[in-house]
Amino acid sequence: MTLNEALPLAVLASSLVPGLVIFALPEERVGWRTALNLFGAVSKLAFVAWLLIGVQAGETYGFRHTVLPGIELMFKADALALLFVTLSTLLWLFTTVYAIGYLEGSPHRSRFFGFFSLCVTSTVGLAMAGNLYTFFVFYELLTLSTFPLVVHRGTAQAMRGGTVYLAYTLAGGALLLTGIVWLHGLIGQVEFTHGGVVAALGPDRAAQLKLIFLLLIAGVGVKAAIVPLHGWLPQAMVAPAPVSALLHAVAVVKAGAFGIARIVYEVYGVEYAQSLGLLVPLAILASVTIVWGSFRALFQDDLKKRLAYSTVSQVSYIALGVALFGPVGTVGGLAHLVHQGIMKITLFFCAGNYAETLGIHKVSEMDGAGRRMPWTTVAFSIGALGMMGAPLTAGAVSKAWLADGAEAAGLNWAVWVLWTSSLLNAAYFLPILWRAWVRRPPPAWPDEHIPARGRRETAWLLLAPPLITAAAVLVAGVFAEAPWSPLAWARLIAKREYLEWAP
Amino acid sequence: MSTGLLYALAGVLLFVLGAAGVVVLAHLLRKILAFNVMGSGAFLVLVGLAQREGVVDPVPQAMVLTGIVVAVAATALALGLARALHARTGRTGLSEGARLD
Amino acid sequence: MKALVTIAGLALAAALIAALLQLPPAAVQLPAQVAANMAQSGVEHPVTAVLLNFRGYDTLLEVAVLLLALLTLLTLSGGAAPAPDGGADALLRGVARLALPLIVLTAGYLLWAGAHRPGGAFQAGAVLAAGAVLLQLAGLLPAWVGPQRLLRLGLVLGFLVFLGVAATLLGGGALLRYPPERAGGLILLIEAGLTLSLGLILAGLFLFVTGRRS
Amino acid sequence: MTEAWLDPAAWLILLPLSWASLTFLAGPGRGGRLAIAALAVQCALALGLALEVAATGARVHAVGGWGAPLGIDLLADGLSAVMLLLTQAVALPIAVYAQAYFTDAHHRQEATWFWPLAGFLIAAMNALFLSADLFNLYVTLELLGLAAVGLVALGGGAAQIAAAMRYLLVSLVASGAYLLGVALIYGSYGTVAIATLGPLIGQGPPLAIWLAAGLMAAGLAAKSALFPFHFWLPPAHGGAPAPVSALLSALVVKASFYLVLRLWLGPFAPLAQTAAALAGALGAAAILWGSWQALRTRHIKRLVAWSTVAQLGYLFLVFPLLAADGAALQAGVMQAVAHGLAKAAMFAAAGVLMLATGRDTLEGLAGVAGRVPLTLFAFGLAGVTIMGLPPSGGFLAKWLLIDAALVSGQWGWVVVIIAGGLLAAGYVFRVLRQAFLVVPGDTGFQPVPRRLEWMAFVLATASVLLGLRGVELMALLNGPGDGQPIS
Amino acid sequence: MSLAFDLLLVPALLWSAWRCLATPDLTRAVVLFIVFGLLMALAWARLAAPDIALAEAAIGAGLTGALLLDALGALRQRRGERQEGA
Repeated sequence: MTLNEALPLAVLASSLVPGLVIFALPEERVGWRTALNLFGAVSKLAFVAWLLIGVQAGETYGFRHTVLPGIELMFKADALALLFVTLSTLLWLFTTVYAIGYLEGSPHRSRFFGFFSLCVTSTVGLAMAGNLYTFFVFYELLTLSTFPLVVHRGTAQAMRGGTVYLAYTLAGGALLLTGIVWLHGLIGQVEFTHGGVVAALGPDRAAQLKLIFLLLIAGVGVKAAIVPLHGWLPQAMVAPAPVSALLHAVAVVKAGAFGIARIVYEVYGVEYAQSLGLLVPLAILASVTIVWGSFRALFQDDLKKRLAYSTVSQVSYIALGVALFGPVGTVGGLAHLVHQGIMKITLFFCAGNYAETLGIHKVSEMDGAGRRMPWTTVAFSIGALGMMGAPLTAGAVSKAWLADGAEAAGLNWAVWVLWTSSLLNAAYFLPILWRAWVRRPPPAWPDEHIPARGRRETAWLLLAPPLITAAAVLVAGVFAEAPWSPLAWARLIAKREYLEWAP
Repeated sequence: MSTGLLYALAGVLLFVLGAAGVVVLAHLLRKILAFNVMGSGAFLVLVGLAQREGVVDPVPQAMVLTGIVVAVAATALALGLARALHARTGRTGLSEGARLD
Repeated sequence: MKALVTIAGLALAAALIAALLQLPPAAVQLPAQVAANMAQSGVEHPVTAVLLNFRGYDTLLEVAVLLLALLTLLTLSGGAAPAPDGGADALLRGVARLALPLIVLTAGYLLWAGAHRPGGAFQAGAVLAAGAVLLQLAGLLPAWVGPQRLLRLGLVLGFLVFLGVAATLLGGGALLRYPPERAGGLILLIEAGLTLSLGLILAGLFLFVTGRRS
Repeated sequence: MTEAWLDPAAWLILLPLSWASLTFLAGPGRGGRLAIAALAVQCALALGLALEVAATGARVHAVGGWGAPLGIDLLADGLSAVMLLLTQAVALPIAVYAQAYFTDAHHRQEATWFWPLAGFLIAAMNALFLSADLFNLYVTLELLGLAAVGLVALGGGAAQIAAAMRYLLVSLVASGAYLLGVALIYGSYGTVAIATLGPLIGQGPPLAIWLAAGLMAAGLAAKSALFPFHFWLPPAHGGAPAPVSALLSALVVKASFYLVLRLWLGPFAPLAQTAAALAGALGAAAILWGSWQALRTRHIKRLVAWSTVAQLGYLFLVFPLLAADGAALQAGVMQAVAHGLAKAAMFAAAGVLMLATGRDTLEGLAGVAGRVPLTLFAFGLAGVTIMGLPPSGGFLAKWLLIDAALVSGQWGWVVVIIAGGLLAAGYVFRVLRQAFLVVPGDTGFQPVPRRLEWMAFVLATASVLLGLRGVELMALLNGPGDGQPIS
Repeated sequence: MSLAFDLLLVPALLWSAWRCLATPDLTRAVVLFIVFGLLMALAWARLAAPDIALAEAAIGAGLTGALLLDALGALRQRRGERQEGA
């Protein structure tokens, strides 16, 4: 096996192996577990960095393994894959740190971190999947590995949430499978290739292909929480904060959005999809989701629920970007894949901090939280501003590119969608900030179990991750034009998807 | 019509009669009797049909010998089960078996 | 239910009878082949030849079936304590005493006869079994409380002999492939073993299932 | 080609027969070690046979040296090699499991004659997979049926006895029907050797043969619990001791299915088409009804047993698809193997859960996740195969089935397969959800022998890993030369 | 002559079988079954199968009959009298 074949596997193994070992670890071996977790996360980061440099230089990394005649397990680490892989790897590192602090002393931690590692393994595998079969394998693995995390608390409510989550995602998986096998029957193994593969089938199959497209998008749309398939996301809120953070910023919803990108760009090919007239409906669907999500967020008092609906809305920016025919929209969408990730994970970290430190779960309880927990609230504010698309934040960049993309694609109404959504974002985030900074704190917090010590408002394991990601939000916004920025990488991808385009 | 065929036809009737009996009759002992009738029917068909041309055929005869022994083994087993069931529940049928499950 | 079964049964019977009445003569004629190979079979009685040579493998498995039935009966009776029933009457005991040698003789004859005329291990075994049962009823045989090792040995001996012969003959190219010159002897050996074991097994089917343990 | 006296096919029959009788000689509850050692050898033999078949194609062993039609032939081709491998591969871990299970205080009294019965059961299956003679197959069927009944009755409780009785009656009537079929065939052609029959039936079968095929198919369907003949299975498999349930659900029901498949692809091929749709429809009904019952029952092992009823349905979906697409056969075999491993694992796990909680109901499982995590993990992995989720053998099987259905444009089956998968997820997660519940206080869990947990885990892992590498299996099935499956 | 014998034997077979299954009295059913077994033995003789005839008489009618009669007695007893549950 050559190095270029081994590297993608190494990226998988760096979380898979520690995960399996952790399962075997007895509950009380905290030190070992922490060491394994961090070792895995860091080594994965190293491998990914290696891949990034290589791909930038035009290297190709891939691995094939025949499962059945005509069915291969196939990985390839191309630019698009690495965009997602890098995001998940970085955020996994932070989330692990955060989770170690968050779950200190709670039961079943070996199980938790075991599945945690499996979850990121599935995400990375899904990102590097080289054909639809492999994509589906990891798509379902993701479902299976996240279920125990969602129900980790083991309460009846958690079980309800988990059941809804399963019902949606497994049903989605069934649709996806049907579509994939159908396509497989038509053209054999469906490898992801720039410009798509189905165009070769010729016009007489157009009708079938449209139907298959519907099946595939419906399948991944469930995880991407596209309206009306978004019902599970708010339910999954019962999960512990680090899980919600991962689910929302990296693993599940992103897997859906990423799947949409793969299907449109590398299965159908964006030109062919356009010629079949599939993109505009997708754009409309995404827009509806954007507005609907933001609108519902307005009325949520539960902080995590409000963030959840905001996710519903924000993830569809990506879908919209993909659906906007033309490279500019693509760049916007893909950049947002990263930007939304770092912004949303910041917000969930902070929400977790409020809950863990002061027992705050509701927006109505946030009064004066900023005075008690200034640093957390600073991070929260940056994330929120980013979501609204305020200048200097990452959010601003991707929204700008999306807007240009919409005009370039001649869908001016999409621009208005973006504006409306931004206004709604402001409408549900600003009140939180107002309460946190301006209102007076109540005499006693709902349930304070981490007392403030001097300048440290909460456990530093809980505080560091949100501050870092919040900083990242600003960096990605201010230095968007610098090389290696998410935007730059998104451009690289767009250049390779639209072969004739030179930014 | 040859002797063989005649007994083969009788065998058919016995088989059907026995099979129906196993299904319809309630008492386990009757079911077991019916099963034996059914088996004898099948044996008659096997030998009778093979010898319908009047030629004696040792092969099906040997098969039937095997079959008879198998049948007696099965009968003994069935009776043993029936008695065990009766000893434990006082029942002689399966009709109300569902309640036991 | 009854009506349904009746209708189905009648339909099946009608179909079968129709089928039998219009049946053409068979394509393969095994009797001829049997006759042709009798010389190599080691016995003179065709049925025995089929039973223990041409299709001896069936018989091997069939003995396993008998053992199996006995095993299950044993699991059911679970070696429970014997139910002492009053000593059988003297008359019965006398009859049994007289009958015993006769029975053994008959069994031996049937076994030996099997080689060239009707009879053989199964009939002989059945007779032995009858004898064993008779002795039981007469209270002349020790109680069969969950079989002791010796009895177990007797029960499987015939089968083990059969297996052993089958395995050793494997060297000759195939399972149960008797060399024609030694076929007769081997078959007699197997039959002897079977007679004993079948006798015990068949008796066991009766004695264990009924749980009548004098 | 090995020397005759080393022929693995022959030893795969002789060996279990010998250890069955020797363990009987050894006495009640004895002989576990011997059985395990012998089974290890059988695994090697089955592997050796598979390699030979893969290399040199089907092999015939003429018992008695006479050869069909006068003698009885043993035929080892790809299909039988796969089934033999599956049988030994499941039997060995289950034997190890059983030894620990029956030494446990709760089950010692059930151990009495488990080993000889199991030995005859395995011998019967090996003989059945190898036999190429319809009457000899009848004897193996009876041997298998009686052994299975005996094992069901091991428990000795009234419920088990009743289940065994019902099972016995079904199995006797079924083999009676099969025997009448054999009688008709012998009467029509003067032979019962499959090889000889093939061409004869090829040239316009008389009415008797149609009836014979019908009778035999019906009998075998009843033995493999095809809807609506499934009623005997849940009490029998649900009530027996865990290792027994594992053997019965994983292997025994497959044996009669294998025979249907064998006859279908072989001598009865000219008649096959007529019944294909019916077989498929019954299979579909089994999938839906079985899953639905599994969703409703309160007992763990009942749930697993009903799941078997449903999963067997998938096997019979193969028949309507076979005509359109040879891949359907691969799908069926893959499903048989994957389900065999997974179901054995599930029953093994269920046994552990019942030992640990001391209860047999789903409610009793609350919070068990923390106590026997390995077992629960095993149950989950097996569940992945049962649900047909990747990466598992069950998934490959489902993929191939859907593929075959789509290629032949039979949409209905696709819907059934998908629905079956979702329902399966429903009942599998019923168990997992209950197990993940966190319950206040200690509900008095019993300690469990680790070996039980590990065996369940090994089987479950195997059923999943199968999904990562099915090439060799398919190659074995397709035979060395052309891609056409041997039949 | 022989045909006449067959034409007597076959109906006898069917009749005994039918009565055996149809009669309301269990004991009579068992007795009829033994009769049926013996008639079967005759039938085998008519089919030139003396071996089967012997076996049927000894095993089919004899042993099975004995088993049935014995079981009959057991099943007649009310529950509890045979707790050792053979």
